[in-house]
Amino acid sequence: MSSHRLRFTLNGQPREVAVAADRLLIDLIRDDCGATGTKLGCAVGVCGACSVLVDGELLSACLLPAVFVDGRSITTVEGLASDGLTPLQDAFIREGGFQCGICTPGQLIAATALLTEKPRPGPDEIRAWMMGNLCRCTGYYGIERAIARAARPT
Amino acid sequence: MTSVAEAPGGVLAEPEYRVEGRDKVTGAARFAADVAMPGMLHAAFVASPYPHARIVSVDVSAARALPGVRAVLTGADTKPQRFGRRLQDWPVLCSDRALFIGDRVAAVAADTLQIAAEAARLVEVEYEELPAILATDAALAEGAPVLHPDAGSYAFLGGTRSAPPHPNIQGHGVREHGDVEAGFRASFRVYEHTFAVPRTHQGYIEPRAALVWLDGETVRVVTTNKTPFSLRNHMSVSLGIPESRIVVDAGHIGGDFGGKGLSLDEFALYHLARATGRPVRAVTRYADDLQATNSRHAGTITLRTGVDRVGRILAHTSKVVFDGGAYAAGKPVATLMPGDAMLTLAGYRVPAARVEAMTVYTNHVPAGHARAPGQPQNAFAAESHIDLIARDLGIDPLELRERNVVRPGDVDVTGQPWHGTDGAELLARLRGSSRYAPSLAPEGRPNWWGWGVALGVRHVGRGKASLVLRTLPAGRVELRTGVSDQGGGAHTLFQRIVSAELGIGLDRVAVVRRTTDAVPNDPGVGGSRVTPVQGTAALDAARKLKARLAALGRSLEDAGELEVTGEAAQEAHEASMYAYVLAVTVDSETGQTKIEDATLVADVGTVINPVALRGQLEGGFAFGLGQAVMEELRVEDGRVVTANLGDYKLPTIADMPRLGIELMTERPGPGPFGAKSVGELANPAVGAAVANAVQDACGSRVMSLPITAEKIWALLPAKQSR
Amino acid sequence: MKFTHAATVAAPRDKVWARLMDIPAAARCVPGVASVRPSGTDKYQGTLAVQVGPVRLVLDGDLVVTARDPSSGTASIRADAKDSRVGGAIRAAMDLALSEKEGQTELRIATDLAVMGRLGEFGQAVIKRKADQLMQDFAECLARQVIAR
Amino acid sequence: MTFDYHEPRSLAEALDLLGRHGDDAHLLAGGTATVILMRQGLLRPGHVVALRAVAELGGVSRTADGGLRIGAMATHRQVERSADALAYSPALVDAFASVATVRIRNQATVGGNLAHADPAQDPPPMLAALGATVTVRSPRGERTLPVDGLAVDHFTTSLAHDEVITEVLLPPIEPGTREAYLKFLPRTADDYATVSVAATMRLADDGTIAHARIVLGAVGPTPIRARRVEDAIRGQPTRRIGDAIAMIADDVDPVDDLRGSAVYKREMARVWTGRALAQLTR
Repeated sequence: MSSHRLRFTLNGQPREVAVAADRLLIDLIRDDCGATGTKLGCAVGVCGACSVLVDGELLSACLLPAVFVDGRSITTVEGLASDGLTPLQDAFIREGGFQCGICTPGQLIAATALLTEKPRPGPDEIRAWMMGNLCRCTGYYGIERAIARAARPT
Repeated sequence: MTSVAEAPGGVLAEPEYRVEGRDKVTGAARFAADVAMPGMLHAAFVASPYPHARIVSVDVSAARALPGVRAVLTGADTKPQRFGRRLQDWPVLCSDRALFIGDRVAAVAADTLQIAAEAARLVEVEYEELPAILATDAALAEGAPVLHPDAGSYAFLGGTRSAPPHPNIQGHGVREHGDVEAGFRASFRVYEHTFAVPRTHQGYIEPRAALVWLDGETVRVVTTNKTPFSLRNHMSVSLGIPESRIVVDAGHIGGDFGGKGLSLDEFALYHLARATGRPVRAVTRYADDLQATNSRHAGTITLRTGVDRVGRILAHTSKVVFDGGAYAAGKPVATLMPGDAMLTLAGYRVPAARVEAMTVYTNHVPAGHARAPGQPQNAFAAESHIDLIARDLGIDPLELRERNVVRPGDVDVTGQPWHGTDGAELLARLRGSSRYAPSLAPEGRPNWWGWGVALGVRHVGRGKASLVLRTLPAGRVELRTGVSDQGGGAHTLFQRIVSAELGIGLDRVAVVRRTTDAVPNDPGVGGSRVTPVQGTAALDAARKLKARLAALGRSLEDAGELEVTGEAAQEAHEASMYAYVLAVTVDSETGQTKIEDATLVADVGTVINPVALRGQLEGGFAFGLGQAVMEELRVEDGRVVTANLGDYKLPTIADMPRLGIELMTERPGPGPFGAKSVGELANPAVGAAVANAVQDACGSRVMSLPITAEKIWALLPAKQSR
Repeated sequence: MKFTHAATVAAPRDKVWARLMDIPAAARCVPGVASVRPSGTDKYQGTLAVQVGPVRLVLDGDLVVTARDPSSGTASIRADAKDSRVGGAIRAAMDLALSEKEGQTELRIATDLAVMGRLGEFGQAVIKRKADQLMQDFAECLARQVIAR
Repeated sequence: MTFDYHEPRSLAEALDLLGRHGDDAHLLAGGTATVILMRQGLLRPGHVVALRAVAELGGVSRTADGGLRIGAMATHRQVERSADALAYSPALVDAFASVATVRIRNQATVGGNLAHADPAQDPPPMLAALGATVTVRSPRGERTLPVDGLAVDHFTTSLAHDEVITEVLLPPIEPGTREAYLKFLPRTADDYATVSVAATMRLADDGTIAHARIVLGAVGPTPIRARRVEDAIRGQPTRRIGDAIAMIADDVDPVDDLRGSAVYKREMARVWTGRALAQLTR
């Protein structure tokens, strides 16, 4: 098995890690970097618990070979707010955007990507974008309210 | 014992802000799979590929020889140890026979998960395949193999197991009241219908995980189990270790929905930790969680009901046969059935009834508990049955329900007087808040738009709990509890109760969860228990602290170090009701349904956590909708073939219809300030509401869950073309 | 999963029977079967290489004739094979029946196939179609071989 | 799962690696399918050759003749968001946007999708209906083959082991042609199709059908071209469509699975083909 030295940034911090060829991004983030905010759910790219941003692009860390992030910058839930909470994070708390919280890191990452691309998404746009992030607790109503609240002009 | 609202104070009107909210939105909340220890090993299991097989031999030499492998254990190392929530029938590792595809035969601990998985592959097991029982009637047929010939030697926690009428029966019950035969004789019509319900998975997004290590003489366990004190007890009994030497740490749990009261890996992990002297962690592959843990029971439900000319129920019999799978270990109830297995016509006045239910051993994946155990199955059957009766009698289905719904003091299907929601009031509210207007179109003349109604019943949780409240400097208090956070909002509930009772700001009440060694015994999360039981204990603690302060003549600011234990023993038999009206459209060519409108009216009593309460109802609806229209843990030849979330579909945000919720808050419940329970209140009746609306729309009556487009299409009276 | 396959051979039943019961030769009619050698009375050992999409399997295992009745032209065969690299196994129980009609012999094979282990997590529909194909090829090849003799 | 990972910078280098490692090498594009198979232990190559650094395989752009070129390593999402792709055919964009979820579309590539040959995928039927071809390179040179015919069985293509898809070329669309992509999802919004239909059609001045191409997904081991229906309606007035689509039953070859029985899928193939064609003649 070949080994590869990767240089990347995780939530703004430069990292250098040697990984085996078969390492997946989810394991690089959680085990090698100790950032356990990103969760592993279904492991087949369906549930979205492992959603991360790679150079701003929304991806499944459970499906992405770690070698693909060499030279790129990764954002996980731990890196969303530099200080305090983002309006989206705060809205998730106030609107019941989560219950158990296991899907929440992925939901927040996906919704952040959505709001970057469409700062004022309509309900259909929220649903089309967020359908890749499963939540078993909320029925999604609170998530939709939270995203709409965060997108509301203040 | 009720604690009716004594003006709970302004706090309950304040916006709710989850105590663990910040941790959950920043990634700081720690779940079991997030915990790593120095020197930690990773576990993998060898699973039986056969539904029923004798284990002839197990050769672990190749697995042991793999570099990085630290221990390989087989059933020979763990027998005769078995585990379970009530009946301990599930072997830690199989030693003589494997009873379902996925049953664990060997366990490996290795330096990495990859090595452990590779070693598991290298374990050579020779099996002799045995005839498998893949249907409940086959289990009870003459000459069927007995799956648990040594059942008499299994531990049964907290009592003695009543002898089952057949060795392949896990649990069985019959309940009768009134003169059933006379009721049927007096009936104008007698209706009998049989319904089928599939296996479903709880569908939590977090697969099970556990980490076990030995800390001197103490066994330490980090787990996704939502009942840590029970797990401590199970481990103590199974492994022969005193409870005082077991510490269970169950913090944030990534969804439970009933499934995570049963632990599987912790027992073998203990042996691996002991064999290696290292911490050992297992994180279940989601595919294995679907294939080999404990699902909701599949079953067949036959209901027979006699009614008079105006549709009043006179007599009822039912037979519920659930496929319990290979082990009964997942069921915590002494009957070894899902809690509501015998509640086949819940919510109605039933003067005479004979109800029979059973769970049967098969060589399928074991069945255990899932959100409102037994209710979704029985509610689908009963509420479909009632609708069929109404339609046959030419009575508006909602009106038929109005004629039969229980009111306080009525005798219900259990033969007991009803304590709980006034059903008539609930249905009146439902009529008022929905646009319900069924077409009652004659069969064969569908209009593709239909209305469906269904009602549901769930008990308010019972049990005992205690927790500790102590003072902190600067007029603050801290509540210490063993209740895990599975998402229901327990800790925020406690904070709001204590804050309201003490009349202090929310910011002055801290809630901390502690491991099993540091707090009093707690029954865990489940059974619609947290608000009425643990919530009452929190209120009791606050009241005791108030009394102590009054006795000492102190204020909270100069209280000094005080500590009180709040206790609750909530035994009132009380139940809540809820009902749905759904409007659906059906595609005349494909059978595809779309829910156009949904209204839920729920009797919730006093609202303590408004956001969490709404979330439970909304989430319960979504949970019910998934199991109504798309979810089925399909098993073929004993094998679960929906083995990933690409095939076992859960609803997405794009699948959710508009939902209007109306709360009934006037009638106080037995919980703190008059609160009731809502965690299992909204999911069970959704299936029947959909089935009823579909029939109203197009004439197709689907007698099994899930209600798929294809089933509707196959039943369309005339396959219309557009 | 269960399948039934049939092929009609323009040859008398005895001839087809003889061919069928020459297991090593008959087995070569399954595409991908490498070698089949006797390993005991009515027992054989063999290897089947099969590709299902990107998944390449090399199934090693045993074949046992569990019943045979020349008078009725029926036989039962059980095959157990596994791929230890992929961690999957198959088990097939086949009931073969020959019936003669107007000088033609119809071969019917009823197969009950189980796919086990990780292999079973690969789409069941795909596996089913592949197995279906293999058995149909087998029946047709056998028919051709008998005629060719 | 233990392999050596290679990240060639050029196609020549990639072909060289494929030649050197023979069928012990597996190409890796976006990875959405391959990673799952490797993780399950079902795919165990000794060498993985990733194409992500081969710049010449990227891009989505119009061709000089008015067609469209999609580089094999373009992601689904790049096609979905490409103004050039939208200008070329909105239905093509629909087909790519129908695949799974945003996250998957950000990772999965067009070439990887075609090489994976999953018969339930959305883009191949639409590409085939538009008459797309793929350009394939190997040490023996370059060849072009139609997308319709690239897949020969479930998850199996006609490509040799050392051949690499470099691009998909879509021919210019004749003026007046309309296209549609419909996907039937009876369970949930995120699923493989029970049946999908891609169709293109052009009417002659007299209102008869001058051109029709219909390709169905998820109802056979490969995308299925509904040739009988196409033949039956070509040159005919549009009102003949209703009768002709009944012939779809002979073109498709569905199996029972979690997304429906073969019987149901056969009927749904007819219904959804009818809907697609109705949309094109409306």
